[in-house]
Amino acid sequence: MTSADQIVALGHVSYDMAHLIGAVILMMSFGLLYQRRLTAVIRLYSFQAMVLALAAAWQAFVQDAPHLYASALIALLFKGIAVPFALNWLVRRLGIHRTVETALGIGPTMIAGVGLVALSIVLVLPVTASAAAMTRENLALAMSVVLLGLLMMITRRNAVTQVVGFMSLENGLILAAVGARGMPLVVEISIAFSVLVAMALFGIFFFRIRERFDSLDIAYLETFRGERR
Amino acid sequence: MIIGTVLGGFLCLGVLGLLGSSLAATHRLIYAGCLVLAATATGDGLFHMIRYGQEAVPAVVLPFGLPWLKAHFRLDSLSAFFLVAVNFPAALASLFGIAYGSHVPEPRRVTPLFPLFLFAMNGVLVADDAFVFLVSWEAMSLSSWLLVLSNHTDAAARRAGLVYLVMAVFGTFCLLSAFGLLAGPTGAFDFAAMRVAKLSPLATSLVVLLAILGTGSKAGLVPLHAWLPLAHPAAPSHVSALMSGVMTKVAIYGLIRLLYDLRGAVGWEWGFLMMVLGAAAAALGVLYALMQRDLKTLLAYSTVENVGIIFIALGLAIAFRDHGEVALSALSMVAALYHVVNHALFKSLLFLGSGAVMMATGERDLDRLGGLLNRMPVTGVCFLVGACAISALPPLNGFVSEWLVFQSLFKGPTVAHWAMRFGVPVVGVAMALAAAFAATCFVRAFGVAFLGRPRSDAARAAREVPWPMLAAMAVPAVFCLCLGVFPVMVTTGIATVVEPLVHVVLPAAVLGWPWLSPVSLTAGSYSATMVLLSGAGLMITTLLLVRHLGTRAIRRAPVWDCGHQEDIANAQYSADSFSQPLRRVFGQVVFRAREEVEMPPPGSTAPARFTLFITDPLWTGLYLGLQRVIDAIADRVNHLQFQTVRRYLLMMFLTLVLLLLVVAVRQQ
Amino acid sequence: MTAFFFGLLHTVLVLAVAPLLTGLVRLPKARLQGRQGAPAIQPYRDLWRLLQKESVIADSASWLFRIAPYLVFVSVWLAATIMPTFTTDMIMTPAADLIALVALLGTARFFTALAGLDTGTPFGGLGSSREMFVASIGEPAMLMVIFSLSLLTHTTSPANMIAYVTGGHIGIEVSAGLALVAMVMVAIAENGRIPIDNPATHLELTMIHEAMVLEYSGRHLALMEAAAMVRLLLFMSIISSLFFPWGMAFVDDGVAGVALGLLAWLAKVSALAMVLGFFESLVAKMRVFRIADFLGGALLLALLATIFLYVSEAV
Amino acid sequence: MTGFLSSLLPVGPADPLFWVLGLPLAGALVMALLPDWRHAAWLNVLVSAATFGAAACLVFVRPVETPLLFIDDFNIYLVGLTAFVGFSTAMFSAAYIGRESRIRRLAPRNLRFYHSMYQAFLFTMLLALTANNIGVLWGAGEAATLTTVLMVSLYRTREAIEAAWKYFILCSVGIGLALFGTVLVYLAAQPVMGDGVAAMAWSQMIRRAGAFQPELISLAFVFLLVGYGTKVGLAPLHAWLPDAHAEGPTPISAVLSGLLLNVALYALLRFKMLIAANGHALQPGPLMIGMGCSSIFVASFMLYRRGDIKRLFAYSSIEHMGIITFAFGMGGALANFAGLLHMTMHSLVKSAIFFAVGMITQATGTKRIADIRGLTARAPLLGWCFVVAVLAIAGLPPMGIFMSEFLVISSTFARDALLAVPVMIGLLITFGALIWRLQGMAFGPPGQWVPDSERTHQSALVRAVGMAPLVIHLILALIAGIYLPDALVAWFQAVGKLLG
Repeated sequence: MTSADQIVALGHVSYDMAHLIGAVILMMSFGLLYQRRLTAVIRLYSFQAMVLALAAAWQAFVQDAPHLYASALIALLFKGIAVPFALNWLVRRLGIHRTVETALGIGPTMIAGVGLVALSIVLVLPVTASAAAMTRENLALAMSVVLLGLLMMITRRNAVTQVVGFMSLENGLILAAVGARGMPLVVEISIAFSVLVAMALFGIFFFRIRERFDSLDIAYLETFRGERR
Repeated sequence: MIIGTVLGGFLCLGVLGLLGSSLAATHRLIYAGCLVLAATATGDGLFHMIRYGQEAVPAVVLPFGLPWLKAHFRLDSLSAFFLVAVNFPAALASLFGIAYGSHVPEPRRVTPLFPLFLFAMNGVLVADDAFVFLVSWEAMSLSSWLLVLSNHTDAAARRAGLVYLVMAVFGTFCLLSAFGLLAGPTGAFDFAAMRVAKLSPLATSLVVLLAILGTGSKAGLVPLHAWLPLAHPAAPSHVSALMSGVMTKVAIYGLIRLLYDLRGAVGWEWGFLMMVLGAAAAALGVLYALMQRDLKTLLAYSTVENVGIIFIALGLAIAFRDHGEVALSALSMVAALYHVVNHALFKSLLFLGSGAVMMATGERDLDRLGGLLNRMPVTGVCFLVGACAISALPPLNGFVSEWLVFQSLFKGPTVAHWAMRFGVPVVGVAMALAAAFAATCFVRAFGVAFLGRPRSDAARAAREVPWPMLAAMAVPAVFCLCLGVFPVMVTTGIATVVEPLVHVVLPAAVLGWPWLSPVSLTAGSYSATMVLLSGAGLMITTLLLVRHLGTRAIRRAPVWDCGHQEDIANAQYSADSFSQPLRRVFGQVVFRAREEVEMPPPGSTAPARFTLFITDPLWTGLYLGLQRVIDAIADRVNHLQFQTVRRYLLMMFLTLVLLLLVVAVRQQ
Repeated sequence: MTAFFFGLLHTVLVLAVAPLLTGLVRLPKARLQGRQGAPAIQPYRDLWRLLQKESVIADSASWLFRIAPYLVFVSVWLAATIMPTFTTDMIMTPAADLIALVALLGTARFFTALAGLDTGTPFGGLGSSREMFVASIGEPAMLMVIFSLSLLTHTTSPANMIAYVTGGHIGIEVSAGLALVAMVMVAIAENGRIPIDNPATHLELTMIHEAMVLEYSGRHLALMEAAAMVRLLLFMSIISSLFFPWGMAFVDDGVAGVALGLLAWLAKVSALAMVLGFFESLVAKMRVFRIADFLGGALLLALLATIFLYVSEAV
Repeated sequence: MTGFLSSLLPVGPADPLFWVLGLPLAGALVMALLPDWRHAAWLNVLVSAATFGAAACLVFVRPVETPLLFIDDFNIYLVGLTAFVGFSTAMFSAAYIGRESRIRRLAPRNLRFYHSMYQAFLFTMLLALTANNIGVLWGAGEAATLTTVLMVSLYRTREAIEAAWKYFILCSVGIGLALFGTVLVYLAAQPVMGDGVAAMAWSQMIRRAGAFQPELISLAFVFLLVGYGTKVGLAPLHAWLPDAHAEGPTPISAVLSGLLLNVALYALLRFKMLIAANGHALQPGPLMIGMGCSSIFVASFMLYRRGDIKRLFAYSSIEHMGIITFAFGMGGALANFAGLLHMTMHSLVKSAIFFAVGMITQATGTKRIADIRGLTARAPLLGWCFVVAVLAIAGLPPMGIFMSEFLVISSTFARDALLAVPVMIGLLITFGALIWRLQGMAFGPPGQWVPDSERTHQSALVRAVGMAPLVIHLILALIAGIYLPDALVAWFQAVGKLLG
């Protein structure tokens, strides 16, 4: 087996591995859509973050781009551990309901999710592999994760689940970022997003958002929505 | 270039007014300045018409406006003619303003804008590219809007201002698109390029339609007239005179510039359309006027009528030209322009008269006036002359132009198309009705306001107004007579203006002095001079006869009135009762006019009450309807303001998915 | 030169004949009412007597009230001089056409109505209001008649019209007939004859023209009356000359022709006067608001007259 | 200090760009530490003035482009504009904040924070404008969002907090989508440009954009349109905009409308240039035209139901963003020129309007339009300036916006009449609403007024400083409507060519 073959083989292996990890992340997004219990949602999210860390690490190894290890570390420590911890604390501290209020039933949500995945696959089909810094599959996976995150944000009434949706959306972004061959600034981007997330959590805590973050207070919702009617 | 300096002068006066309007003297100074400048512009226009004839002064380019285009100005015979038609009344209004300007509610809101208004109107006339034209056009609307709002504490004036400005901007958008079509995608906005622009038939029709809409909304063509009777009366009278007598003419100028100069060939159908619209405006406008009790509103509505007459003539000109009847086309253009001058004259005269009445009595309501002729003789006489002129009585100028319009109208069926042949007589009926109604309308206006017995203390205590105002009214009165008595000079003058537009000049032989026989010697002729002379002769004869055959004894006595002898001035015929027969016949159909009389029960001393309700179907139907639609939609859209964040995210999500689907579909 | 002479003659004649004509109209009415009736020259006596009387003027009236009669009379007289009666060879004929004639009558009406308003009495106002109302529909009708005639004869000047008609360019035209009917209706309205108005009435509420001149007396009243008489003559001459122009003299006919034309004219107008008298005693006066229908009918007839031109042209 | 800055910034002190970016950054740090907010207010003015000066230097010395930062015809005048509006707004806010603090609406702590954030915001704006690297562009945009969120919630009222929260959530999602778009662009660029920074440097991408994979950048553009479009405030992504404008301090509303929207649009246009240079990708025109029209219509009808003066003009900002987007969607020399001109004019005039609104609300003590009456009678200078500003924003000559609307409509009509009609209708409806409201507020008998005794007694100087920006902006807009400097025209036309 010549070295060239090895590289090719390694290339195949690396791609397959990346796809595998991406698929796992996507599965977890579906899981998030499916889950009805808050704690489980949080746990699933932390798993997703950890798998993302794994994906980043793998990319760092394959592209031998050491800076990606940093974003892997961020994903692992901040998103995989700190954030879930904070969320659990919030849930306890604010006494948030443990069950997930859905605006759209689980079933329809799943169907919509599948539709989104199909859409993203359709979208990346015309992309010729050679012309992109990333395989179609990875791209499709990342895009699906992003769209599913958005879907979760709009089908969940519960504040924490919405934040989780936002964060899984962001996981999709990081997945795309680390997957892109030789993309600079990935670390900075993950840091920037961590700031956003932190602010979101801080906001939930600071504004005492118990149920839903589309209003600060149920009673207040009626009287004020931007302007007195 | 004199006109340039004049424009600059107006601008300076405006700035001066903005700065120094706290001093009473400034107002007089500014109006005096406007008088001088406007007179100069008039002179310049006349000089240009006489000196240069058709060929235009080469365009002047100034380094502002659109960066790659710059600002083009040009003075050709058409502009020169309208310079005269605009600036002469403007000069009169300024003269009037010298005395009247300080009597308006808030002079500081009027004086600075007056010169700016004149500036804008003159700017429209000398503009030679679309940008300058529209900027001046809008400036015209803007300044007059602020002038309408000058007594802003009056809610009615504010409403008028709103309707006015919105309609004005509607018109501007129409013109904007028309110019856009003419300029093409490359944006050749100067008129020189537009003249040679090649357009598809569809584009041409669009241009014509938009031009009619755009200028018609400014000129007050039915059904775009709704703002006019609101806005014109709301402004101070010397401004109303300009808005009604002059600004509408600037709109006419825009139409002529677009349809006759920039667009050479326009299908006769458009002429027909203009004719019909004009007929509707003429008949409806004067009918509205007949129903009004407010003197200035009445005058404003009669402006709608006269604009209609001008449109009839212009439409005929287009139809004739399209059918190769160039001589007739020239004739109707001459008629139109003649009426432009006349209307500018007597309408400003009448509005100034109403201003004088307001200054003397503080009243605009006809039913609170009366008997002013004895207290304000000069104003009365001038107003009477104006009323006779606008009612087209020989030997005054109004008759001449209407006679010319009728002459060209009677030749309408020479355009051998069934639409014209059956349309023209109908238009003729409308115009004849308009003429007759106008006479009734002004008998009513003058008779109720100036004759009979005063109906209020204010009218009883009226005093004659100071001399500048009298002069400002007397001069146009004299001109109304002159333009009526020596029409041939005017028509020959106008013929030179018309020639470059229709490429034929009315043969001078046909217009030989003193016979005004436009079509041919046998087709009918009118010699105002001879009519006047023989009339004078007969008058002298009559005087002599009566003098020699009869006594000259005269006895003043209390009015006989079949022995009834009631002295209450309110027993006179009021404005409403005067128009009652016509209201019964037409009003109930056109305006759904309703009269309510509530009689007190026998024995009670309560007065009987008469109330009159008149609704403008166009206003309630078209404009209020539009408003209702907008309100309904606004209510629906307004829900977007009161959603939850999740809904907003949903909207984002859907937008994203939609766009992605678009891409997906496109990429397959 | 002849034109000037004939014009002058015509001008004088119009004034001289008008009262007689009014007298003639009254004859058959009196006969039909079984009265002896005043002689035909009675109107002359009336005018003379009025001229002799002093004129009483309401103190609320302005100067306009005094000059109005002169303006009215002169403009009607002037209108009358325009219309060729016995010859088309008159100095004034090219000076103005039928449109101008209508406008001159309009002027007369304008000032009559103003005079009615000037005294500030209810009846004056009533009169002028109704007069203008009648005119607002009558005048358009007359203009439309002129329109159709001008389409028929390609001119608006009466002289040329007459020349065209007698020139045998047109045979019996439907539209001409319609125009004639419309013209007659307008003439009745314009002269305030029954069924529009009753010149003999003094029951205030039914008056139109009389109500306006109610306050006049003496020479002013005389002028107003004379104006009415001349107007009647004028309309009769219009009908006779435009629709029955036979016997009229033209530019090149000699004095004999003119004399013939003169006789023809007098015969025609007196015949018309008789007819009018009979007609007036047969019909009853109509309500004021029915006038609109009457004159609207005239207007429609005139419009039809123009339309029919194309119809007859098409076939 | 300089050393510290140069460690932060990728350019040297010799470069005006260094000062353009460094001054606000340093100012932010200093003001965060400055104890007394009054000094902070004036320091704020000084720093902004200096920044403007530095930006003005850019016109004469154009810095060499680096992979991270660069100056070209497009952003040079936007940098100048941003620095200028930042400066004038700082002047206005010095007077405004003074009054606010007197009536105890703001605690000193908030004020220190406010000024520091103001400079930070300016820094992020300028960074986003001068960024060559699309990643930096994105990051600056995010930072701008964060700083403004903090300033919008400054008053700590429930309305303010809800507005800030809405703003934060919506824009975070928008930013996320924008990032995805950015990554996609990189994916398309990388195979052509090779690894690393080069594949994110706009100035290098534009040269070889023709070789990019069309499908990828088309896909990218959709995400960028939705992402940055949210920040631009295109309907139906506009929901955050009115509340954020209405509930924050008025100077912030001014810079939001005047600067932030422009910067977001600028980012979008950079990517549109890439697509235009590519040629094979999908035409962005129809998408932008669609969103533009929807913005115009939503805004125009919304205006009729607004009772809050600041929301009224926030919606008018949405409408104008719609017009600009529409213009760029149409493309072509005229429309692009018009769009660029409109961006400039809108940021001048709209910030001027918010200055006026700020003074009006402080003088009348209300934000409800119904309670504001007869301004021209009660306070002539302010009232008439307000009238002129609103007329300008409504698109009446001789102000600059008329010129751009003139060009947009006429060129559109010449090319596709059917597209121009809805725009004209929308503009007309908007116009009606604005004039209706304007007449109610500016004319008629004077309405309620906070008695001077309760209002702060500021020195004439402070009042003048507060009034000057309004007047200056209006004068500039007036001049621009009549005469445009050749340099600006040249820039516009050069950019217009790139925009396709």
